[in-house]
Amino acid sequence: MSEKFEPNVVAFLCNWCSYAGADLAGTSRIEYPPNLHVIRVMCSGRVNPLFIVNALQQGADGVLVSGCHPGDCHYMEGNFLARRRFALMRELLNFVGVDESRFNMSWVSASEGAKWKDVVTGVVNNLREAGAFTEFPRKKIDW
Amino acid sequence: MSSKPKIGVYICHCGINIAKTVDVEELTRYAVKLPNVRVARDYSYMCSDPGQLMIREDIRKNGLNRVVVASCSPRMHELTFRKALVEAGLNPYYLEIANIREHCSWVHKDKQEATAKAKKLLQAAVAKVRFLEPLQEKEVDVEASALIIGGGIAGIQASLDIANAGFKVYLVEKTPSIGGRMSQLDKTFPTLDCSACILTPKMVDAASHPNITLLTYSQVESITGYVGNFQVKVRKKARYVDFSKCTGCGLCAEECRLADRVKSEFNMGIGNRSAIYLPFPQAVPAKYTVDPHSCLFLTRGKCGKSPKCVEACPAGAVDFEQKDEIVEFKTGTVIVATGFDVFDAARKPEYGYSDYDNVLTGLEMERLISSSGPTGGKLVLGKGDGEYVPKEIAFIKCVGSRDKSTGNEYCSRVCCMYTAKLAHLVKDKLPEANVRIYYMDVRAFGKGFEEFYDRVRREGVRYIRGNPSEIFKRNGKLVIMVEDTLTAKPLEDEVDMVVLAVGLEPRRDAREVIDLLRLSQSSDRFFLEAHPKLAPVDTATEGVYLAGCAQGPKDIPDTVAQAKGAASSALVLLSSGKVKVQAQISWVNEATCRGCGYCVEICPYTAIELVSVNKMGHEVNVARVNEALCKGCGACAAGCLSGSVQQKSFMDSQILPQIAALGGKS
Amino acid sequence: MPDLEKLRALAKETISRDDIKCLIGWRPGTYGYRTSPHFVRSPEDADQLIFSPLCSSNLATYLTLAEKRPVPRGAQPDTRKVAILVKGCDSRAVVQQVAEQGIKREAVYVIGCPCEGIIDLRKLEDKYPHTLERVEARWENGKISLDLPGGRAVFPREEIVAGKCLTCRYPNPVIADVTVGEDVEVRGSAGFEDINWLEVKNAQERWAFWRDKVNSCLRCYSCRNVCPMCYCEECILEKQNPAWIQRSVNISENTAFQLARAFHLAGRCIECGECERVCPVEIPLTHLNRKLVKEVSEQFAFTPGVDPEAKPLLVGYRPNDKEDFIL
Amino acid sequence: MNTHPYKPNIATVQDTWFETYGDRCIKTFKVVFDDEEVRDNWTHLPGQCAMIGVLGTGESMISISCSPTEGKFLRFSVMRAGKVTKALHELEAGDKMTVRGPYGNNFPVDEWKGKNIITIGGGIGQAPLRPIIEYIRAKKAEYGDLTVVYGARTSADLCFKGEFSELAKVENTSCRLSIDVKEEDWPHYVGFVPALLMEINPSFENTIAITCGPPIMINFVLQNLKKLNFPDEQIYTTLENRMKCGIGKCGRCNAGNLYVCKDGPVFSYATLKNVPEAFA
Amino acid sequence: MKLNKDKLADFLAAIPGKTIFGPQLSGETLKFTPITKTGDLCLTANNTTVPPKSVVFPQTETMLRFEQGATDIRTAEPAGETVLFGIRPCDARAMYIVDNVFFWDVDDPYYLARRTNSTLVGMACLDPCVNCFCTSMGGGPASTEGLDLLLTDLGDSYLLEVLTGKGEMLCQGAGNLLDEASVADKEAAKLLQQKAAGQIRRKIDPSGIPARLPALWESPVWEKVSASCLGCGICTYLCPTCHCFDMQDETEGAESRRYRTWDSCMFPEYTLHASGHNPRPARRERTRNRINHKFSYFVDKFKVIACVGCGRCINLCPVNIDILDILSKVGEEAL
Ligand SMILES: Cc1cc2nc3c(=O)[nH]c(=O)nc-3n(C[C@H](O)[C@H](O)[C@H](O)COP(=O)(O)OP(=O)(O)OC[C@H]3O[C@@H](n4cnc5c(N)ncnc54)[C@H](O)[C@@H]3O)c2cc1C
Ligand SMILES: Cc1cc2nc3c(=O)[nH]c(=O)nc-3n(C[C@H](O)[C@H](O)[C@H](O)COP(=O)(O)OP(=O)(O)OC[C@H]3O[C@@H](n4cnc5c(N)ncnc54)[C@H](O)[C@@H]3O)c2cc1C
Ligand code: SF4
Ligand code: SF4
Ligand code: SF4
Ligand code: SF4
Ligand code: SF4
Ligand code: SF4
Repeated sequence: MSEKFEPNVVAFLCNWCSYAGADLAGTSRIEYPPNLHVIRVMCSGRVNPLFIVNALQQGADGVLVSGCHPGDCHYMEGNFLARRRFALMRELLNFVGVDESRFNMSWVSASEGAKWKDVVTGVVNNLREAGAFTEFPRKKIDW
Repeated sequence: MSSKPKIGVYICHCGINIAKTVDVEELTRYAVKLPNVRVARDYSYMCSDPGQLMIREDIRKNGLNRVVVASCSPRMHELTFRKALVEAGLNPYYLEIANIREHCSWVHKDKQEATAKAKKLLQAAVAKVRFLEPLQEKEVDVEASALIIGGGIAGIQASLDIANAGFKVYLVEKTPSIGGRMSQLDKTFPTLDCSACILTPKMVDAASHPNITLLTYSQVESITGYVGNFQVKVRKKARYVDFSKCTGCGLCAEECRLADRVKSEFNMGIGNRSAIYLPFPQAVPAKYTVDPHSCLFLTRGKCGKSPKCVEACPAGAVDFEQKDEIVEFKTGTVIVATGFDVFDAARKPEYGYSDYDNVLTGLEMERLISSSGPTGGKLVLGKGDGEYVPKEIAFIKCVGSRDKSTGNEYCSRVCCMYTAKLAHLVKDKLPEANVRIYYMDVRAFGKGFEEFYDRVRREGVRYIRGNPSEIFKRNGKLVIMVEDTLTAKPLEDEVDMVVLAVGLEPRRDAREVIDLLRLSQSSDRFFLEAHPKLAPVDTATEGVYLAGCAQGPKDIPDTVAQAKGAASSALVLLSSGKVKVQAQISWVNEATCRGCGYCVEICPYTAIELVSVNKMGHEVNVARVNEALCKGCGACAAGCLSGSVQQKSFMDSQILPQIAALGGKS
Repeated sequence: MPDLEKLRALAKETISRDDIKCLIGWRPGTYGYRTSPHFVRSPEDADQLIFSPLCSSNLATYLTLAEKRPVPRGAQPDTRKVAILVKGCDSRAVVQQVAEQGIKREAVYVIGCPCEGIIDLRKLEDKYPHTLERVEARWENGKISLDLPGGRAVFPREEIVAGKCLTCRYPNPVIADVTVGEDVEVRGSAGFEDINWLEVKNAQERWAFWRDKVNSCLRCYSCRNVCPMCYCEECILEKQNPAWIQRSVNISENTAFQLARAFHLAGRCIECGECERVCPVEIPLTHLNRKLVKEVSEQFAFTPGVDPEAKPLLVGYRPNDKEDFIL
Repeated sequence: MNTHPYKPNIATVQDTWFETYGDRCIKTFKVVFDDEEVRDNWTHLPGQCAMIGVLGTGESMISISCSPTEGKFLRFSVMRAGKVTKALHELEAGDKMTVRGPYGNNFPVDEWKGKNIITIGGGIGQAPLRPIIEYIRAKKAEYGDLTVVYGARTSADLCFKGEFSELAKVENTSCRLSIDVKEEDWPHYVGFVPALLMEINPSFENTIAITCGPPIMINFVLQNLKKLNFPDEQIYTTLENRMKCGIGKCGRCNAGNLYVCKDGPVFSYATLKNVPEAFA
Repeated sequence: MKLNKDKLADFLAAIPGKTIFGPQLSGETLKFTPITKTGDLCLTANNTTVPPKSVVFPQTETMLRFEQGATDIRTAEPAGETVLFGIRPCDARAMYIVDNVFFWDVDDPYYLARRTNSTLVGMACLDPCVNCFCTSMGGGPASTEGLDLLLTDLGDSYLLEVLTGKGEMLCQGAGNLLDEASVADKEAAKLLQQKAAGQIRRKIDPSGIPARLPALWESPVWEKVSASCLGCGICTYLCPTCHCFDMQDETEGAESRRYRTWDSCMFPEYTLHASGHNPRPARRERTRNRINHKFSYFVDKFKVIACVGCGRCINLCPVNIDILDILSKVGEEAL
């Protein structure tokens, strides 16, 4: 490939911590790769693990779910619930052969603008390595 | 009734904040082509009046029924634009914001890449807005009272303001007296007013205010409910002294078998008290308290033949039968004013705080130097025969502040000034003493601060730039090892006394409050405000505000200002008497709900319950949401297998198109 | 091995009770090795009941599969109990259904049947294809014997039972109002040998393993319909508005369907293996379930379908749940 | 011209309005084919329907609720129920919809010449009846008396409200409206349609009765028509089973051995009474 | 004519420009897929799990394509020419029966294209499976209805029987690979075919059934035979004569398509009305419809039973719902 592959990442961020953390990264002008696109939800607990499967189907090369650090959830326990769900979804995806780099989860607090950058950069870099998601995206289907 | 989505897209330049990195014209051209988009416009400041007017006019003239604003974070202006929609007669929840500033223009440099990303974000917003549904904001009554946790100057000030406005206040203080840290201070910088002189009247005002219920020696056990309708449970710890009888005469304390043998918290352990005590002379309420941790009767079950205090009290107020009491009440808002702890100097062992008696903290120095302190304001060290007056006195600043090794990267904001103040007081008491201050920087940013700093220097206090590396004892003297960073010379400074300007830290028991109210902490571990600039007294929990050092280090004027800010926020709620409840809450499609109760278990607010309904003649269980309790986190929606419970504005049918837009090629 | 006469007698007695509307058991099938679920509504119906190593169906499915026909105005719905025969694995389904309120405990009368393993018909058909005559089978001292048209055949249990039985740790019903037959020895391995070999492969190899299999899925929904835990009024995987998964049958939708279905059974699958048994295109669905069973047990020390009081796995958490995967 | 049976024609919505409001509101669309040739060649008769849809969402079978005598346009009245109808409801004048058809059989208008006609409708069931009413009104001379009986739950649930007063003025035509429960200022009948029918007490002689509406209403109307001695052959109704293709391939619309898309949607009771599934 | 098995690969290679489908393993399943290596062909086993209807009536098939927001509708390109090699006579007969529906009144253009473009090369069934009952349904292990060419396995060669012009064409292309068949070969084939027919043990006389069914509408038999039904799609999806489909729109990026996909009358959603009312509310009604459709309605319309006795629904039903059992109960049921 002559042109460098640029992954497309869909991220689900909780409103209170990670979205605010990403906002802070912005306010602080911390630069990071532009490959990641955020969907705001109120809580990481809102993210249905099937969203991950759906995002991969819809053409994402990787997915990130980010919430508040344990104990900091604005809704008390949403991130704990999410952690369990995604621990399992991640194993399941992995088991059918979806590379681990395609599903990521992080804790980023409202004050961790710098961490947000690290997370995004890390995820994007790993996905650059992993290449395009070709296992079961819809767009590969011959209509 | 579904009508055709007619979407207006408004792209903000944010001056050049967005326009510099995102090609807004290109974005506008792109937007018009998106499905269902009627108009797309760009403008320098969408949030400004003309910007909003543009949206309102389009809604009216072009019959728009959905609005997408591509601008700064929704956390910034979502409300602004919602209001614009309402003013134009549109439901405020027909709005979606594409964050192309914080998440795009500010974090990317390449204009092409940033524009491409902005397009995607915009496309996703358009995809979602099409499926948004109008939501009704319901209102609930606000209980006309406030709970204030913490009776320092912040809590006192907030209480007074709210009480003066005519609302009931419950002021809960953990220790036997209100007053907080300020009551421990001697004079206050930069004006050098006597702390007690300006604080005590306020304490008394608070205690005697008809609208204020003072709950000292008390702790909040639980807070449930939601803005406007919190249910509070407070534990009033047993004082073993009948409040109504105690006259505050103090005879009990004099007679106490442990008189003067228990370390006084108020005096930072420098002075002693009895097991039955008044924390300090001006304490409010001026009633005695038996310390259950030291009292012989309470710890061992007996105190001589019978407790001396009981015998001594002429009013018969001492009552060992007393039990903790639970007080319950409802309140509309909560202000958290739990203040700070000082840095534990023992955590910097190189300064010998735990080893040498003549190494003190700033707060200890405040007590030592205070005329109401253990020495009656005499600046002496040592006890009895060993008593001596220090001559060489050194202050070390930034102990436990601006220091990665202690985990406190922040500046404590008051140490520079209180050091200067203490140095001045030393000079005042012991004019011939040699006072020097080791510092990294001097920060004198406040009103009158720089002038004060100047004055202290003129008084002969030496400022030496250097960060001492070690303090040890040599020949009965303290030796400070330090490099003068201005002259780059290593120094060994022999002194009689060292004062460590310890920084401010979050209360060590802050966790309790976090758990009570689900507050968040910022990276410095102080309570996190909703927005560092625009909502510095609000928290993420509606109806809960912050005041004073609980939110971060600050001096008294800032504390008072913030307390007044918090009070005014609370008053807005209280005086309007109504509050809108979350509209973006969950609802259950009873037709498909299978009654498994997963959502019921998941909901952290017990907002969902199973109810029995009749489905075609069969009694079956389905879930139902209590709208006032639901906070709209959506955890139930992600946990419901059949997709029967949905979070409004974040429904599967709204998020899936967003995913599709972001996943696909733009 | 329960005495059939006793079983039938018990069934007759049970169905004669006023508070029982129906008893669900097994009967011989219409040919060969097949058996079929049997709905006993009268004492006479009970004469056909059997319980043998051929009784593969997990009847607990029918507790939640029962369609609620509209009750005519004025009439009362029949709320009498359903009696049901359960093997060990099936009983876990009942427990899990009760635990998550799919059914009410008092609405079922559970007749436990300790089980030494169910024959995998595919293994049997490979050995003896084209058998039309009805065949009977029984457990005998850890072996399974069959009366085949050509004479009797005896197999070591391990050779002929279904994969799920080799890993079954609950051969004796975990919930029962009455039990027929003696409890049997637990022989299932607690390990995960059945999937370990696949886990150790790399991602490409694992996908290669699944790709063709998933691709052949017809989306007949038999796996879902037979699953005792899939009792949603409207399965999210069939919804068209919004459509989580399109109706088109291709590798993308099929994979999403399989992942979603498996995920929906995380912490709920009781390893009855029915999904895999019914799949007409022989997709090894239990591998997916077993992977999750493994994770659920290793990460959260959770076993579904053993305690009717237990809260479902994914409605709760422990603060110290594993999070080494989180950035 | 497009002869592909699955390829729909594009038509433009000329006008829309709501007949009823609420959750399951009814919206009427007046549409005209874009292709002139299609427009000119299109012929339908009362009772027929068309597959209308929105590209990207899907198609629904909808009765053509206008008579060919009204002009070179089509009318559809659509209740918002599910995915496609919701998408349709989002259409406004100027928007495109897809139309293929006409499908199904029609009321045997030629056979009925010279006969009296009574239509008995309920709710959205009036949609397939409207074309026959309009047709007869346009060809008044060829038919006998026309009686229109129409009811709904409330006055707000009545479709085509504006049209009945005009209709009642037409010679030999009478119009009877009803609602289930009493309302202020309601000058017409209050009660259920089957009861109103009994009150009207029409003679079966030389009369065709056509009924259309919710299944429960139809059942009672049929019983009452039998009480009024209407022979089976003089009673007509239409069925509305779910269908996907509209041309007898996709399978699902059958009621017993009848394919609603091809054998129907118009059936005489003489045919239907032998098909128990028709009344399921 | 006769084709030596050695020359099978050459024979297939000699068919130009057509995609040749044959029974091959896909995953764990036998179904008709394009042949790449003759070695992968599985001509000895019984019926494929997935019937070859999937070639002429694919499970998912694009009908129309269009761009989002545009009104230009394109119909899917016509399918290319195919050969179905090794199709069982029952399955070929099933196609022949299903033709009735797709060519009824209006031709279904997609089916028409695939059907007319396909040549059906049959393989006589010499070792019928346990649940085959084709002989009861008007077919047989060597029935030719619908076939263009019939092969009978003679051990090391196949006997070819040309049945139509299309079959003729195939053979012409491969003329030099074929040998003349002797009378003995033909006799041998006849015998094998007869023997196979004799091996079929499951039988029923369907003649009275179409007439009986309407009267059994309310019979308790339906409740009985459907009680254990799971309501899955196996019996219908895998039935070679089932032809019901659903149509849906799907969008990927800016492109959309309208496609059809197999559907089943055993699914609740199949008849569910938007109002929530379902004329076939439960499995009793759905099972009744499946049987009635095949043995009554279809006969009414097209004078032929829509079942060829391939036995798939019996083999594959997970709960042993056995169509022959149902039919015999229908036969027994007192009217
Ligand atoms: C050595 C030193 C010198 C200083 N000198 C000056 C000065 O000269 N000038 C100046 O402007 N500022 C000075 N300051 C800063 C000043 O002390 C603070 O700004 C001020 O005290 C903050 O008040 P507060 O009400 O926020 O907190 P606090 O004074 O800490 O009050 C908090 C109160 O809340 C109570 N509380 C805590 N947790 C709970 C709970 N869970 N439930 C109930 N009650 C609870 C505490 O007991 C306490 O009474 C100095 C600070 C130090 C350390
Ligand atoms: C170059 C620069 C950089 C800065 N950086 C930061 C920073 O990084 N972080 C930070 O927190 N602050 C920063 N500030 C300070 C910040 O701008 C001010 O704190 C902030 O604008 C103060 O807001 P304000 O509402 O008090 O006053 P203003 O914004 O000045 O006024 C608010 C409104 O009141 C109006 N107004 C002003 N005076 C009157 C009056 N007398 N009567 C009626 N209306 C009046 C104004 O017209 C305006 O509409 C910076 C300031 C400058 C100049
Ligand atoms: S989780 Fe879903 S299905 Fe279960 S009770 Fe809640 S809403 Fe109903
Ligand atoms: S049973 Fe098999 S073919 Fe059917 S849907 Fe399940 S996995 Fe697919
Ligand atoms: S997933 Fe399969 S093994 Fe698990 S409970 Fe369901 S049917 Fe049984
Ligand atoms: S797959 Fe999920 S949604 Fe579907 S029936 Fe099973 S549990 Fe319910
Ligand atoms: S295959 Fe069997 S269980 Fe499935 S729908 Fe058909 S009859 Fe019912
Ligand atoms: S109606 Fe049922 S039985 Fe008939 S073809 Fe369709 S799916 Fe098959």
